[in-house]
Amino acid sequence: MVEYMIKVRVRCFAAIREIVGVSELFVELPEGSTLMQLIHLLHGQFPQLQALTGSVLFSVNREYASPDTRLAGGDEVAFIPPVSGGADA
Amino acid sequence: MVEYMIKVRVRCFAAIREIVGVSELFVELPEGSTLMQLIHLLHGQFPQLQALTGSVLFSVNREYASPDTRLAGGDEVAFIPPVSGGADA
Amino acid sequence: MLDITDQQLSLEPLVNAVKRSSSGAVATFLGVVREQTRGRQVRYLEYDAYREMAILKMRGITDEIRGKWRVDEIAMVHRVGRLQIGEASVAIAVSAPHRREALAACAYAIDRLKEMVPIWKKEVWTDGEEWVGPGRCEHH
Amino acid sequence: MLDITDQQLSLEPLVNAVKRSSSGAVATFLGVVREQTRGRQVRYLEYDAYREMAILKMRGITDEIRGKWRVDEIAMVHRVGRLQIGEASVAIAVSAPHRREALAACAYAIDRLKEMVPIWKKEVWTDGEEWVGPGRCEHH
Repeated sequence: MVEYMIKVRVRCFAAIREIVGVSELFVELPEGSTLMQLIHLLHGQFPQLQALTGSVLFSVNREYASPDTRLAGGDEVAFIPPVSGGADA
Repeated sequence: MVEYMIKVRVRCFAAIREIVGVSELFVELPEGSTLMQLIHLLHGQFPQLQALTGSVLFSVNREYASPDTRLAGGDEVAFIPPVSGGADA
Repeated sequence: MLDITDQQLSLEPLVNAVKRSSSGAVATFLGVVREQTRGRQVRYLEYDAYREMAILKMRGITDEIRGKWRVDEIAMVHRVGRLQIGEASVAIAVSAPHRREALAACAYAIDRLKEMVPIWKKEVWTDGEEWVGPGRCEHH
Repeated sequence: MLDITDQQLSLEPLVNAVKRSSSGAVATFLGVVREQTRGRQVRYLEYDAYREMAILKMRGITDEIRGKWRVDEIAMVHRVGRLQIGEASVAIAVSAPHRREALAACAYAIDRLKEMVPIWKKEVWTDGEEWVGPGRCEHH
């Protein structure tokens, strides 16, 4: 049986970028994978990501997404650690 | 019996200035007069002042003052019709 | 910075005047001359002020604010004279270490200014004119 | 006007961008880099943004505001890159026919921006550095 693969783009910002070392990476996953499976894969590759404190959210195609979201080829994914834009106040 | 007179300065703004025709006038009153007596005197001289709608307040020496305030020579008095500074909103 | 002026208002000088190294937030308010009031077409507005008392009352408002919120600095400037549509009649800036205080104090400042600072507005419409008190405004 | 920029922020362009002939009020908010955070001396801050998503989320906030208040226009610009003490990190301007709507919408905009727009801040102190999330701020 052939396993078809999809490729997603992972964009890395702030603390994530410093851990991963680049501002984006492309990851291949079996078709039908969920966001959760991608997260586990990245946790394996970059163990420091597991040490992030606060509630890290995730986005798929620039919208907040839940871990059971099924990914498609070309999707843009990002880790969203707690945001702190705006005022220093 | 000699009646001593005091002189007060009346400053006129906005609608008041248009009725009185000048931006300030000096009024002589018997010593011991109250703000109310000055108001009556001005109402006699400028009847249109009585037609002002809304609650006109008064100031003595740049503080809001009640009509029973006793005036002294050199006091600065103003009619304060309803204020409308700030935004047009 | 508390002032009554016949010059055009701009926010930048007020913002620069209130910013401190402790300030994390600056909230500002600008009152602007609208095209329409109560359904009538405005040609221009004319503001008049009892300047000395107005500045005293503004100072009173800044004292009230400091009694209520932890703010760094407060600036209020009101324009007088003839104002065209789109021009600013009043500019307020409040700096504070934190945003909630700056925002709350700024909103309070304009409310109090409208209530008690001796400044008056004459509306000149295409078909008449009138000195306007708050009692006759739809939104005070 | 919704933007993420590495240039210095200034209120005037935002105010001019939001003013309409129907506007009687413009409320603005400026977030500024403070000298101290949680007792530590700040050398500078570094802001990073997920630019495309941040602008989408800002647009979402403007939609929320229009559902709540009658406003004319909303502008939000956030700066990224290295910011010194006293420099502005975010500028917001909201115009409305009436002041209450402009002030309420402006306060809402900065609250929501801090909650949900993907922008991050690294504090660089004299003795270390850290990417800061809201959970660790004394005042969020």
